[in-house]
Amino acid sequence: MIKAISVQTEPFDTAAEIEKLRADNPAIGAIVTFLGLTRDSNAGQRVASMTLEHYPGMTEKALEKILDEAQTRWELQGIRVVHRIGELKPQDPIVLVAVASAHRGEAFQACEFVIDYLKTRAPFWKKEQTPEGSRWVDARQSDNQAEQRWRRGD
Amino acid sequence: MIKAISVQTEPFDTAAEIEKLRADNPAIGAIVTFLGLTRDSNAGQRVASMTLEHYPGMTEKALEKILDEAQTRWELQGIRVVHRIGELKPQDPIVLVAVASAHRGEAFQACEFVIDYLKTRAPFWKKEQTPEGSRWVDARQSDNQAEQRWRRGD
Amino acid sequence: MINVLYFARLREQLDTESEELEVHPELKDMSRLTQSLRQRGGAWAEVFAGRETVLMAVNQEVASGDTPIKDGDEIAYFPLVTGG
Amino acid sequence: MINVLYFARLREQLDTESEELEVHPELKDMSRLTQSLRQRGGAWAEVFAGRETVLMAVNQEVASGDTPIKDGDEIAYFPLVTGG
Repeated sequence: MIKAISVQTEPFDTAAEIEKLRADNPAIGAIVTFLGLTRDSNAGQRVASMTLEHYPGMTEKALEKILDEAQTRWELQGIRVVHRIGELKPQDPIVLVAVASAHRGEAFQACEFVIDYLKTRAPFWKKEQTPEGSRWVDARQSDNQAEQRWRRGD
Repeated sequence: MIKAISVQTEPFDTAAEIEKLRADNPAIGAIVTFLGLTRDSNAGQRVASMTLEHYPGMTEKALEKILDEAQTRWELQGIRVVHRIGELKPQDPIVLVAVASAHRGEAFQACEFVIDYLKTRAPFWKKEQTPEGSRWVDARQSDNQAEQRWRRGD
Repeated sequence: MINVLYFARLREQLDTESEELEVHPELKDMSRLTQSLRQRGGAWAEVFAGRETVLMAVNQEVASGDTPIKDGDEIAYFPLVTGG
Repeated sequence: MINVLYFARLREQLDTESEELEVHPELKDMSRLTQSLRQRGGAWAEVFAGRETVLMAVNQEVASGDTPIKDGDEIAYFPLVTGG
């Protein structure tokens, strides 16, 4: 399986990422992508911009682990994850998870698994700039619940 | 909610479809897309090419209904569906379902719902050209099961 | 008159893409129409024997045996769908 | 020596991005290290008081209180993650 992880300040090209995933693999029947975008409000407050901090080195290791886990759970042809850091404006893409497999069921599940785990296990932190100053974003209980759906007996 | 349905012989541009879905809507936090591709084998046999037939008029109505149903079930910002007809080669994109919403849970569910319903309710038929002649593709039991997951008491 | 369309495998088996039929009082619903098609014998008897699922639509909406037929309707018969 | 990193809200609260510390026999695991940081008082006592979840990593792997510390380790403290 082809795995690719990128943590970058530059914008990414969703179409190019999908192309790289498809490249010359006629066994792929399904590609599911999740694209996360910056919204202009959060918890009822306007967000003018957002700064994304991360833990270089650990981020890549954490993402690698998540992709490895996805690979053991489903039969996949490839996964690509791109996550931006630095300053982002509303409507800017933040994260892309693209998963390829022969059939759609696996691709949907693996894609949602990867983003759910990324949200709770990869060391990224968001700070929002609002009209009332800047604030660190609080972790969401719903993200925790989303992650726990995937927990096994282990 | 913005709905767009296209049934066409020409290839489509996944990136352009995503752009149209995002266009100027800062309330969108998640876009989930399903891209279906032609594989080079099916049921153990090589597939050289495939012809997609449909029922003009009814196809669009059936898709419209599916999108309306998705809209009543989840809070969505937009859905775009593009389905190709005519002759397709392995690795050619067949179908794109792109769903936008504020949060990812809705987008994942609605996207999978739309493709599951499309597979069992929209009047498209595939005919495969194989080394042993052409054959109509049989409906899959797994597609039926996928659809039935979404059934409610009604 | 009603217009009857056949798609995909059915179109090939019956060697018919569409046909116009008179509306009789006996063809008051889809099950009656299907029965009359089956009675043509040959490929028609085979296709409508009930061994393979045949789906029906009236005016581009999925129909069942008791869906009524009226003058001007567009009727369609087709196999299970396989798009996507 | 160990290198200790602080991220996001913690980095700001402690006004410290990273620091180098000597490895003592008493700092044999993460709970001992956390305890010694808390004993610095002020913002340190506040951050490590246990009111808010503080996550820990040793050599870029998630750690817990009983994760051992050895010379040369890279230690990190950070809040719950909010990426994606």
